[in-house]
Amino acid sequence: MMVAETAALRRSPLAHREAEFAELGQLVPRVSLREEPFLTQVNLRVHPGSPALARIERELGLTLPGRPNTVARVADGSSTALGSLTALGSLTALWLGPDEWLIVAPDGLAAELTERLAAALDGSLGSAVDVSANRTTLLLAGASARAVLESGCAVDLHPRAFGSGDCVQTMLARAQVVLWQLDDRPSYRILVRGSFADYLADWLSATIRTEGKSR
Amino acid sequence: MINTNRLSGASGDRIDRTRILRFTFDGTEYTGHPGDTLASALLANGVLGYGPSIYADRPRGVVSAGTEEPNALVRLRAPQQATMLPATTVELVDGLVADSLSGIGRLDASERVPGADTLCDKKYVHADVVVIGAGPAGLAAAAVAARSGARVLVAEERRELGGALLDARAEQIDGAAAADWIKQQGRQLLEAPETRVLTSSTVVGYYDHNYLLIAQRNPDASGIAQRLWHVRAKQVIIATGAHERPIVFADNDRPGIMLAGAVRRYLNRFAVLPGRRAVVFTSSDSAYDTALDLLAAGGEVSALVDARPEPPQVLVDSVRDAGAEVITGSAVVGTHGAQRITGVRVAPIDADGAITGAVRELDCDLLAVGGGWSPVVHLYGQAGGQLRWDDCAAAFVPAEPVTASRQVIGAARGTFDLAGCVAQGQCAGAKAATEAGYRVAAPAAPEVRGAPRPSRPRQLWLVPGETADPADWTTHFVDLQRDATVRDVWRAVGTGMVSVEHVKRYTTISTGADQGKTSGVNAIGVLAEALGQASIGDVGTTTFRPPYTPVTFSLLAGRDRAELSDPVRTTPIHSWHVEHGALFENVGQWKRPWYYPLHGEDMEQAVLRECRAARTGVAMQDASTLGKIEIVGPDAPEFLNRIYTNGFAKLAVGSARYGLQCKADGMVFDDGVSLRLAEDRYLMTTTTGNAAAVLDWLEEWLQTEWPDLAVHCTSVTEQWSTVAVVGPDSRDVIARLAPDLDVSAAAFPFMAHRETTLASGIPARICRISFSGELAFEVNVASWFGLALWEQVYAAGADYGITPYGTETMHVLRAEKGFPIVGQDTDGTVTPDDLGMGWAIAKHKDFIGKRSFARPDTARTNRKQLVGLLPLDPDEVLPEGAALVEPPVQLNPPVPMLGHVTSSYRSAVLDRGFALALIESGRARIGEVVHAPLGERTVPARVTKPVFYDEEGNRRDGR
Amino acid sequence: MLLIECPWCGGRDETEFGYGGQAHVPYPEDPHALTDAQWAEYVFIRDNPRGPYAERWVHSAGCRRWFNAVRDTGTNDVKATYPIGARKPVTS
Amino acid sequence: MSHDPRALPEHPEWLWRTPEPKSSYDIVIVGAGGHGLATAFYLARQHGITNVAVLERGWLAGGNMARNTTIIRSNYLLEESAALYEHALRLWETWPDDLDYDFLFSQRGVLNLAHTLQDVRDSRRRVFSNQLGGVDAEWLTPDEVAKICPIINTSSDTRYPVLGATFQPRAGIAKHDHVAWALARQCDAMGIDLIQGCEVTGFVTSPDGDRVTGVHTSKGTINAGRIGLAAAGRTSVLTEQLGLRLPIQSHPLQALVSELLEPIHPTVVMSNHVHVYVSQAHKGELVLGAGVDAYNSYTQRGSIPVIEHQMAAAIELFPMFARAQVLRTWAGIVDVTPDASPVISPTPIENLFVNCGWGTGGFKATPAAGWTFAHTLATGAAHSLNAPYALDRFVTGALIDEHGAAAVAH
Repeated sequence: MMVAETAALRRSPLAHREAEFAELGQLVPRVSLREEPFLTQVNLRVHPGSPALARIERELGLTLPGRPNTVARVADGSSTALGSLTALGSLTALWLGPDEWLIVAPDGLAAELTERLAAALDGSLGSAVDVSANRTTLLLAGASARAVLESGCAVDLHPRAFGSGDCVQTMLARAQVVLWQLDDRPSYRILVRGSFADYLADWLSATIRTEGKSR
Repeated sequence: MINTNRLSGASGDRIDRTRILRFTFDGTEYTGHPGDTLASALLANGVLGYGPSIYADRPRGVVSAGTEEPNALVRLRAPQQATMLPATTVELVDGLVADSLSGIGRLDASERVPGADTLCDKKYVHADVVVIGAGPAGLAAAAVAARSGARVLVAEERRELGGALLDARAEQIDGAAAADWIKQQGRQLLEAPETRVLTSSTVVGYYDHNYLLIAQRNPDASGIAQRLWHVRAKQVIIATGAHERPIVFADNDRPGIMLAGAVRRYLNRFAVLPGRRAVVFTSSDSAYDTALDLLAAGGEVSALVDARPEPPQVLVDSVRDAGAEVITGSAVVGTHGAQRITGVRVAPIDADGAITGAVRELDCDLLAVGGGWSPVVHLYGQAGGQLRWDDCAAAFVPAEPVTASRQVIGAARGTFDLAGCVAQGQCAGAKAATEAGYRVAAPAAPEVRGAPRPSRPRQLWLVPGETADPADWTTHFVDLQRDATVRDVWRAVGTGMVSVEHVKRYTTISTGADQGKTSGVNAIGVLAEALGQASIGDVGTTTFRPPYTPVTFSLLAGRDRAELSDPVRTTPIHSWHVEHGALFENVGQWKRPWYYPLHGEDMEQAVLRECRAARTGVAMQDASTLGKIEIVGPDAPEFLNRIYTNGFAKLAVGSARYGLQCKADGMVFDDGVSLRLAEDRYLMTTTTGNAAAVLDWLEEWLQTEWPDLAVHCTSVTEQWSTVAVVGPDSRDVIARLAPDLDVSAAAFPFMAHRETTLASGIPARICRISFSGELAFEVNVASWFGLALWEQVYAAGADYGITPYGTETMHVLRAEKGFPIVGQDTDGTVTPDDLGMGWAIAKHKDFIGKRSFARPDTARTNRKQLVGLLPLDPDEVLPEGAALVEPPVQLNPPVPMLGHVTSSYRSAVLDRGFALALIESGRARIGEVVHAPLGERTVPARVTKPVFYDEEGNRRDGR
Repeated sequence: MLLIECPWCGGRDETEFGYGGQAHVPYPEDPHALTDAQWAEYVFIRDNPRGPYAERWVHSAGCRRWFNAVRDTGTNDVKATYPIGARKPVTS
Repeated sequence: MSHDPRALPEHPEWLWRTPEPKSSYDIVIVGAGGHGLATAFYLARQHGITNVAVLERGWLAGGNMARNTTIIRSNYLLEESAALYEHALRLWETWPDDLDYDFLFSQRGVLNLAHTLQDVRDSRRRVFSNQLGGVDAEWLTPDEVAKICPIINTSSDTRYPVLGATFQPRAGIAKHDHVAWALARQCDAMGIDLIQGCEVTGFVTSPDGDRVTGVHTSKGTINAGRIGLAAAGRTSVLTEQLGLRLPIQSHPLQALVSELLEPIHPTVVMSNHVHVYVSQAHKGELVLGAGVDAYNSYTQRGSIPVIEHQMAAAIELFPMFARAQVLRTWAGIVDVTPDASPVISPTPIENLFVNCGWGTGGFKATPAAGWTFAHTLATGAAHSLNAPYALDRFVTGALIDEHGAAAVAH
């Protein structure tokens, strides 16, 4: 657990744009954009079908999604072996590859989660790497959110093709992202590497402004 | 201002007379109405002349009413600027200002930044069915497909749905007037929840695997000039209609000579009477409607001239009954007039097209010409579709109109009757939706009235001149925009050319802004005659290429402009660098601090100061951009052994090692330090520019060659922020920063790394790595602590005068020690041995590239090798890139070269210039003098070992 | 714009992929046992047919997995995609 | 405006015959592109060999000769490259007279822009090397760049500012089609048969397969003393039938033109970093080249994102181009070797010679390619200019790695 004064020393990649995002929300009510900083993210590699995977699933209290580009989620308050973690909020596994997942959890759980995943791996082929600071997360939500994404993302985001509980690794404008739809509002989480965050915020901001001027 | 040629109250037209729009053309003010194009509004004002032709300087007027227009080109000045557009496609708006052009556009060189009014954006969408063109066939197809619930996208080039039906007067479908039927279909589309209709939107490109590019001229957002839609379609229906062809005859370019279909469109859609007294000249049925509509609108028709000896009697009768003469088996063989046509010469022609009788003169101010219809097969052709000549339709038609995922329907397929178009559309819509997974049946074909099936046209391309030799036919224009004539075609054939591609290039036919939409088939027809070919089908066509109509550079660029033109990557410490006056260097997409000039310093002064601080006190650099890859698994040691030229398997946990990577050809690809974090865990660092390439390289080998290796790689470049703390005082600074850490040389040796918690509570991994030869540490923290860490180091070093430095100082410091930079001191042709790093080539293991070292050229001992250079004059700093030659220097080219300077600087600590160079047999030349010819003068320099400072390595442990 | 079927993620635009040239060219068992000419063949020479071509792609912007495809270089039709290690499928 | 200077010059009255092939020739060249024609020209002109046929599957010079961006320059980095391309440029300078044809050769200079510090090092290295190699070359500051081409945005606030440029004044452009026709006319006049619509379908070989003696074609079998392949991207498809694998891969390379524009761009500008190559042709259209598409393909179709990136970069460099319009895009098939340098070489098969692997450099090299390939075909051995360009360099490792050395395209 992070001590409070250390946590205060952290600065998220888009912290300096908070006011700008808020202003954008005033300007274009059909869509909102904000940063969700410091989410715990652990990159998990484990062979599907292996005993280690079963151990990890027990530990996490969820079945890692086997269907490509989907997520599996432990709801708030569910009881799992990771009780102390999930008590703090939801925990989600995103499919990134046939033997790769991204475990996303609330702020502050990276060390414990990584440790427990490593323990569950127990020397089997696999890895658990803390990548919480590697990417930051943007939350884009609202009636026009999909229209904004369609200005720079070639993946089919139509509800028939992509919905709540789906995730995808792709390009948004000229940045690689993990795009993850949370609900049917729709709300999307956009996970982007820290060094690209300002670029993507610039692009989103310009696109949202255009969306605001659409008839 | 009165629209002298505007018809009053004609029914079914598409203009809104209740509003008046003012516009200016060539300096004169006119008015028009919403619904007008610039061309229709000008015609309504009696203006049909535009700029004179490009080379022959002949007066020219509007020919068509669409994208195929060859003559009526304008430059738009307001409200938006545009370089060159056909007036026939410019929708009239209030305040529009345009000037006529002569086939050549003009850019404004004073625009030093891209005009704000040129900003465009893009949309990426997917569709089950895309219907291109909303004429009768396309509308019918779209309506059926939309009913299925499939995602349907309709793209219509014009402002309104309806296509050629809007040009009509009498046609009825299922008992409804054409306009009502269009409304009906349009409503069905609007009501289908998953159907999107884009108007004023041209499909400009049809790419592999049903990928379409649509240029939308009226995007629904202000501030955006145009929008480029990228559409991936499961099914595509091409319903792009047909372009009418002119006929080639003497003086066929005078203003007032228009396509018959265009005349009809101006009459019925725009309520404009293009001329008071017309002659209609045709080789097919459709122009009869033009004659009838002209008469109905109160115009006079001197005669309808049909090249066919026996046209359908019902048509002939209809025109005669309406009061106009019909002259059959004849052709227009010449015209009169200057700024506007005043009359035509008509003569009978035989089956071969030869003039067989006396010439008749007819007065007119309008000549409506219908030479048959060419299916718009451009998109079909772009997609790789082949064409065949259909002798009955007298047209090139798709050879394979229906494939598993694409259908061509309606006039684009050579189906020229309305009933056929609608029925074909309905079937195609049903088929496409069903194939896409949305089953729907085609409804019963509707009843169509007033549009009989056309009879067979005559294939007439060229009406001979009244003089015998085609080489003299210099006013028989084949391509109006390019001023290319029958003479030009004959001349091309006379040189021996037989290929249509050669003739096109020789004559420049079809290379204008209209890309030969009206001239292409005629050119082939004329060429067939010139070559004496029986059928135009034997000549073949030229290739269709995107875009179908011109698109601006800015539409293709979209938002990738200015600061968004390429992502700018920054580190978490970037804001500090900006605030402290750093100048930046682009390294890949990264912005890295280059140097930090203080009040009035130039670059050299700043860099000397920064270097001095690192060598004598302490300095700090943001090294966060280095690529970082975590490599985990029991086989990680073996994996690194295969990737690096030197050994990593035996590296102790807690230690770090520098390594080189080669490609299979044995040339150095990247270098960096890898840390062993645990038995089965390494952290590899890469050069800033190569981070992605190295990860790709590792994954390629792991996944494609060595799937049996139990190793996983994870990119953690942005997980970590890294601050390098360099200089003899760095130990003291680190001690203040990380009081829990024993920083003594004994406890924390060179090339070791330690986990610790900083005084501030931030967890950190500190490494003793040096790229300068000085005592140095690299402090790594989670990147969200990066800025805090930087500020803490800066504070901890304040008492020591800690100095931030940039990439330039880093380069100087490492060069003083002879450490190469991959990409600067190497260029893809350099082996580890060339760098003097033979020590890094493991003897007892294989690694990628090792086999290549044994090839004769790679094993040569006289290869270019990295050495040092000291100019004999210590004040001299050689230019990087300078070529090096052996004395005595002779300067008669070609001068044999020994190599070149790869890095060169002024050194603060050496107080002189020095350089690194790649020189043939360099190591054997140590002690010799080589010369750098620099144009006017030649600089001698002594070859040295590539290490200039602290060769013994005494400084790396500090004071 | 090619539509390439990643065996894992499904069809995506070609811009998400990296190209890896000819497939089924294994790293030599023992490079040092090869002649220079044989080594050169491995390092520098790949088939270049006009027609069906078994080639490697990597889904760079997606799941980062390498896979193989059979694509007709004369038409760009992608006949099949299949995981690394799988046998080249028979395509018509 | 009675006669516009932009109008193209009149062509000669006669260009070339359309003969049927004879049953046998001393030398058969496969591919009537610029290189095939130039080879035939020099076989006749330099070596007195006129019993030559040039076979073309489509129409003469309809491959890459018709699809390139017509840039001519010789400011290559490596000595072997500069020697070959400079030889070409010197021949280009004589060709308008030599071929007696005005093919609009315009030595308007070429700027190669540098956008990063490493670009600057590489560029200056090339200039120093060129100067010693006898190639005209200068290094220009951004201000000097702006003087030569005022429409370039040389301000420092662009994404990748122009940090300087190399300039080769003798470089320029020519009208590609007319060059081919000029060569064809000369070849035809010297008795060489140019045979269009004649696709080579296979080879006639000696029983042991070590020697070629002719070609099978869509117009019948043609015997040949020697055979020279100059078929660019299709060369390896041909040699595959002989079991000869070549180190080339065929990729789409795209280019495009704008509508005609009043003269605005006085020189040739190339930027490797942002992938823009642009000149303004005689008629007035802007001609732009893009980068090579990544995958192998013979479709002569490229990928739209390549064009989109190129347009974005073009606007960054030339702001007023935002309003220019793309009229036509197309792709050629370029054959690329591992070291991005060509192969002009005998092969292990007796009497079979190859000229291929020109990548993006083929047009500008046309005279030298023809000159050296003719020498090689006539004598059976390479000239000193093309000796380094042998097939066996991939075995010895003696690559001519323009690619690695400077990544200069076009």
